[in-house]
Amino acid sequence: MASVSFDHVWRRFGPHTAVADLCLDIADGDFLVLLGASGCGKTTSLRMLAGLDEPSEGEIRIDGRVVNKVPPGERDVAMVFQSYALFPHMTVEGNLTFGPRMRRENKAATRARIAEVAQTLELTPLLGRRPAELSGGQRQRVALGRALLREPKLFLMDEPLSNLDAALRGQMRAEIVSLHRRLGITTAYVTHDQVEAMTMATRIAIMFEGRLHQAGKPAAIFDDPASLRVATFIGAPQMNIVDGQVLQADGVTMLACLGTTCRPAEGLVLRAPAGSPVRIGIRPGDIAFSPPHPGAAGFSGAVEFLEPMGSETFATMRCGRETVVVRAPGRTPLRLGERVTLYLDGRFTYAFDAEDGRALIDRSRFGLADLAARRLPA
Amino acid sequence: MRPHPLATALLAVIALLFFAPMLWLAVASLDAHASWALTWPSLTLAHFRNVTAGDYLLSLWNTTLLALVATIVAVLPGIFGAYALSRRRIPLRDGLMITVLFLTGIPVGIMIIPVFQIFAACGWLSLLPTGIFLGANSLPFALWLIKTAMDAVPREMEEAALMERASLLQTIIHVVVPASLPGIASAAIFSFINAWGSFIVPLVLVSDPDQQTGPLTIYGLIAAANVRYGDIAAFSIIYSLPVVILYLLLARSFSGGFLMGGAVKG
Amino acid sequence: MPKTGPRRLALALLASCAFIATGYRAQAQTKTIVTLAYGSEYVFDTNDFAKKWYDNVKAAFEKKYPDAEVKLVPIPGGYPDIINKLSLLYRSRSTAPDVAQLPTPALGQFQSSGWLLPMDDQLATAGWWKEFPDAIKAEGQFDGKVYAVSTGENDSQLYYNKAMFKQAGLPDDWQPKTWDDILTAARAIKAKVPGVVPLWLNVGTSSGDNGLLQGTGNLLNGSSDATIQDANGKWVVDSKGLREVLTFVKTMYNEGLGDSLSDLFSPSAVTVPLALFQKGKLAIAVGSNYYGGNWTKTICSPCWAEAPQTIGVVAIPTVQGAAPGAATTLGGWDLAIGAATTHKDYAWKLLDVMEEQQNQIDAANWAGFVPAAQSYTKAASFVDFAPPYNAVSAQVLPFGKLTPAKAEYEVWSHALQQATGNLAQHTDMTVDQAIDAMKSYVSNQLGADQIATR
Amino acid sequence: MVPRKGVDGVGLLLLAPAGLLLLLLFLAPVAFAFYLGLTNISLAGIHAQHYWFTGAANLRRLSQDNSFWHSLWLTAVFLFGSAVVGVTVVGLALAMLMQHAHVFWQRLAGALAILAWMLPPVTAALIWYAFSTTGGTLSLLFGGQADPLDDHPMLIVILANIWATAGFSMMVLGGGLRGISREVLEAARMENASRIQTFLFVTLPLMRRSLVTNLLLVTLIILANYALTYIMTAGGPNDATAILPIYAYQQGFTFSNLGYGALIGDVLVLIATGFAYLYVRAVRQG
Repeated sequence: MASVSFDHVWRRFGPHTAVADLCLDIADGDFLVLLGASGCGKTTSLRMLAGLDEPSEGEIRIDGRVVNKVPPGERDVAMVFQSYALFPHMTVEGNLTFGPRMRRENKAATRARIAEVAQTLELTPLLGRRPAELSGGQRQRVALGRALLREPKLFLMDEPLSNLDAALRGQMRAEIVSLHRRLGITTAYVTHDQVEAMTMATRIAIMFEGRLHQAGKPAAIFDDPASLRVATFIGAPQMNIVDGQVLQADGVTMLACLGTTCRPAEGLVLRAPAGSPVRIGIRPGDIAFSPPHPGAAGFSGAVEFLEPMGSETFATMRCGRETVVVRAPGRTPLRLGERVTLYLDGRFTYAFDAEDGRALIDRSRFGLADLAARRLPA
Repeated sequence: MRPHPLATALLAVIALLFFAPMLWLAVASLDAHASWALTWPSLTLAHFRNVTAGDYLLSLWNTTLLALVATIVAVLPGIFGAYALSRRRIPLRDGLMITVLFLTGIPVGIMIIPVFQIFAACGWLSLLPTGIFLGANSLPFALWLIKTAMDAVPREMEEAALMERASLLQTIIHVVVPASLPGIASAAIFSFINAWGSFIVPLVLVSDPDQQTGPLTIYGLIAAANVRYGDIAAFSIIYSLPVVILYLLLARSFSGGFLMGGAVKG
Repeated sequence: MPKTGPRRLALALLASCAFIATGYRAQAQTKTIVTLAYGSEYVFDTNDFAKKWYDNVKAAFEKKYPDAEVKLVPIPGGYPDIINKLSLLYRSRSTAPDVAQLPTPALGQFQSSGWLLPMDDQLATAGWWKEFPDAIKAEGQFDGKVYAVSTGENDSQLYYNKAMFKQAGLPDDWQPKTWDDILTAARAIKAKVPGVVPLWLNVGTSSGDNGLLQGTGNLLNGSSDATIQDANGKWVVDSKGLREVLTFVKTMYNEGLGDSLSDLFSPSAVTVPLALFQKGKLAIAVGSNYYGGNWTKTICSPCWAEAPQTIGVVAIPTVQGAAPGAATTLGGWDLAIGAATTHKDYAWKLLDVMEEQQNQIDAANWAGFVPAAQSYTKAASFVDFAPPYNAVSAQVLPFGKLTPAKAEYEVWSHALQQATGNLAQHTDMTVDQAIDAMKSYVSNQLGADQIATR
Repeated sequence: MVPRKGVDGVGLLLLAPAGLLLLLLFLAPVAFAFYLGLTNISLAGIHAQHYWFTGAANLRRLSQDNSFWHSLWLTAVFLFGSAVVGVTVVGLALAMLMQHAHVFWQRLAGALAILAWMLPPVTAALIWYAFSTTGGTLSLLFGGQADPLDDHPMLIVILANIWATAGFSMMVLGGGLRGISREVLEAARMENASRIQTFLFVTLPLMRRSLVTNLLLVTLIILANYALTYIMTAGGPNDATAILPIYAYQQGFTFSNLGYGALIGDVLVLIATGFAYLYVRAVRQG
């Protein structure tokens, strides 16, 4: 098991910068998910960690040792590739023994290990088959098995579930998580799927265009997005973003938008001067159909579009020049064109700088649960 | 799709047209009084007995040797060269690939005079160097075929091997070669058939009569003062047999049309 | 990879090159090896006889000179293939044969290449050489030195089917005096004997220069002007003689007196009349002296021991019957010693063995030659081998003319072959057109200043 | 790992054997051939061993050589007939019919066509000589006295080349046909297009690239495989089939003009290079 540290790592391909000034630590035993859209540099970062690519600048350390020049085979890491990279001309067993054969490991010991790993991953009946004769999930498990067989101190996974169908993906997610819990091997996992990130990670690192935007526990990323980019990337449906303003009245700082105002929860600091324009973010589930506290000011919206999902319905509402998505109950009484009054809850309203998108409210001291428990000011 | 009767009929006619010229070979090889004409044969196996002895067998053995040398010379450097061109940082790679492609288009007959001059000066007018020359002649096409096949092998597969601490040579031999085997096999078959059927090259480059190859034996018989039609036919059949067997062994892969598919995709 | 990698590889490549180069030469030899190259499929009537004759020569030589060994280098294929292969063999010192059998028309090329060794000194001591007629001595002579000696000559004569002649009302002891006599006889055959080819005359390019020797070349030698290369060394492309030959060919094929094109143009065209005569499908042929031998029981290619009862033979007349009243081409095979030989004494001794009487008569009988030494032609073992044919071919031999021994001759020859082939194929072509085509071809290939009209 | 900067020594080392072979046994002879084309070297005769550079003499001769220009014309006819018309049409017909015919005939026709392609050129030439000469199989169809090879030599030679190359074309074009998605064809059917319309307006345009590359490859193959023609006719009768490679061989080996023969060969190299260039362009544009 190992800890990893990226220290001001850059990777340039000609004029293009794939990874810019990456500083990231992965603690021993962590399940770190590198999350981001395709092309954000997450796979490049992983490949540099694997030794398949080399930083243009900066250092990568495993257990404190700089590994920039260490070839992949000598880093004691194992990798599961997106395409699994199984050798099509070998049986499952051949694929599993390939590494030990290359490293000239003891054959009897290898056989015992394979039996054990095959047992764990339920591959035993498949050992004689070739990859072409396996289902997607089975191939995935073989790739996982090949990595497991190494008993590495570091597991690397590059979108390992992206080629599976939805049901299988859910199942494999659970399997990988339980495997990680059991073995405790430090894991770096690349994905663009926020559900995978939220459900599997002990820590998430979000990257955009080669830059790390935020790293932290999944709940913290969701509750306290450091930027507009992170806020809109995490959470489905997306957080609503509308134009707003900071108001100062009677010594109270208020956020104004959608023709109404709200007050951030007590104890939260708004780092913006009064009168400055901001971007206001509200998650669809945080817009209410009834006042969150007596006397709360509402705003009016017309139902423009309904997306019934069964247990809930997402309603797109037109409010003046803005449009917001609101979560309603599954069997909603809402009708198209109907005009309703909606309410904002100041506790769950986010504000971002209109220029650079950085979060203007520091929530790091409070989890959402804390806020929810707190009584709202009138 | 349901077979269409008109298509079936047309294809049957074409099949017959392809078969018709072959008919003479079968008949004449068994006919005691064979001539160029197609006549009802008076059956005999004498021709086959005649041509499965002595110099005939020697010339077949020589052809085999020639074709094997050519295949090895085309395929082994072809594998490593194609790997370098597919994966390594080779300066002017695109230019090189286009040169290689141009070379595939140059008829071998053109090089025969200069190669003869070179071989004569080196004292190489014999079977082995001729095989090497024929191998070099097939090499551009082999390079192209194998490179195309290797380009299709996912890099991740090599990286997976690399992560398992396999050396470059191990990776090529255990991962890249098996994964691009169809391309390598078609390159090998191409080189083999090219050398096996080669006529003008050994005619000019092989001086020792004990190293004469099959096609020259046939040609020598055709132009002889006293043409032995039956023997020619019988020997041609025996000489063509390995190629037919090769076809039968590979019929399945051929029907996939893989042979050129890769090369055509460029 | 260590930096020395590429260098080591280069060294390995060099070493393997050297290995290949030496591996083929460095076989331990205790005996002197004399290499002997010859056409194995073409010169003798069948390849079995070629094998037999050369095996005999090899055995005789090795018995006489136990410290030497003959390595036979048989060359398959037809006439042009033999010339090509020999040219290639001579180009490299390592493959140049010590002794080779070469066709007469190619001697000039081989000699001027510097590949042959003069042997006047040795010939001065050879008894058989004194018996050679001067015309035949001359065929291997260049700049006053002899580079090659005959090992058998070919000439041509007229063959005719006596039974068909009877059927057509022609004499069975036919004595044609002019070319018209030949055409007249062919016309009578066409009229009276259906389903047979009246007259065979080799035309076209398929047999190369050899087709000319066994075909229209004979007519040219019997024409009013047989000059091929004039006194200034220019090539004759239009002459009375050429026009006589072309007119004969045109008349013959316009009137349907000749054979089918597929026979004429087949690679083995020169041997077609042998089979046609045997099958009773041919009345007259301008053919080479070897036919008679081929029909004998010994050669049997095709077997037809009764041929002399059916097939008569007579000398080819000159165009208008002018003296000497007979014409033929002359051409055969010669033996020469390679200039690159490292043991010319053994080469000469081998050549000498091949020129011994029994070997020469065997060669003549098995390959269909007329021996060059005059006493051999009178030996019973030759004359009685294929009567009456061998006697007639020996008689006409002195009337033979040699073709110019120059590389350019092949171009001229190809042009005449084309002209005759075209006349046979295209009946609407005129003699003038054929002459024009020949003229333009030769001037194209050799240069306009190298042609002459007479 | 491939080094990112500097010389990739390992890569060059891997390429070295192939590179050296090509350099020594391919490029060098081709360069040498261009040099010999401008010399007076002969197979036999006074210039056999002692030859020298004669500048533009051979070129001048080439420009005035009627036989050469005729041979060039014959080559054009030959290539047009065998590669453009023959192999493309027959290959495409085979590939198309293979998709629609009964499976037995599919297998049989495919096997025969590929067999004809794989047969050694000498065997193919022998077969076709016997097939088309008087008394041969083809001749029997016209009564036994017909002489197709000598009456229509170019046609027969073209047919023989088609016969020997169509199997290759069938495989290339078959691959192209299989590359067309079934859904596209079904979409055409849904629009009421007839089979012929589908072929003309959907299949053919989609096959354009396969057809072009196939055509160019086949041209190069046929040009290189002149042994088939040489053995059948040696350029005859009366030079009716003396295409450029055969004329080059004739000049070099029959007339002994190795230098001039090499020059004609060089012309052939230029023609082949032209086709190869077109091929590269077609592949690139894809």
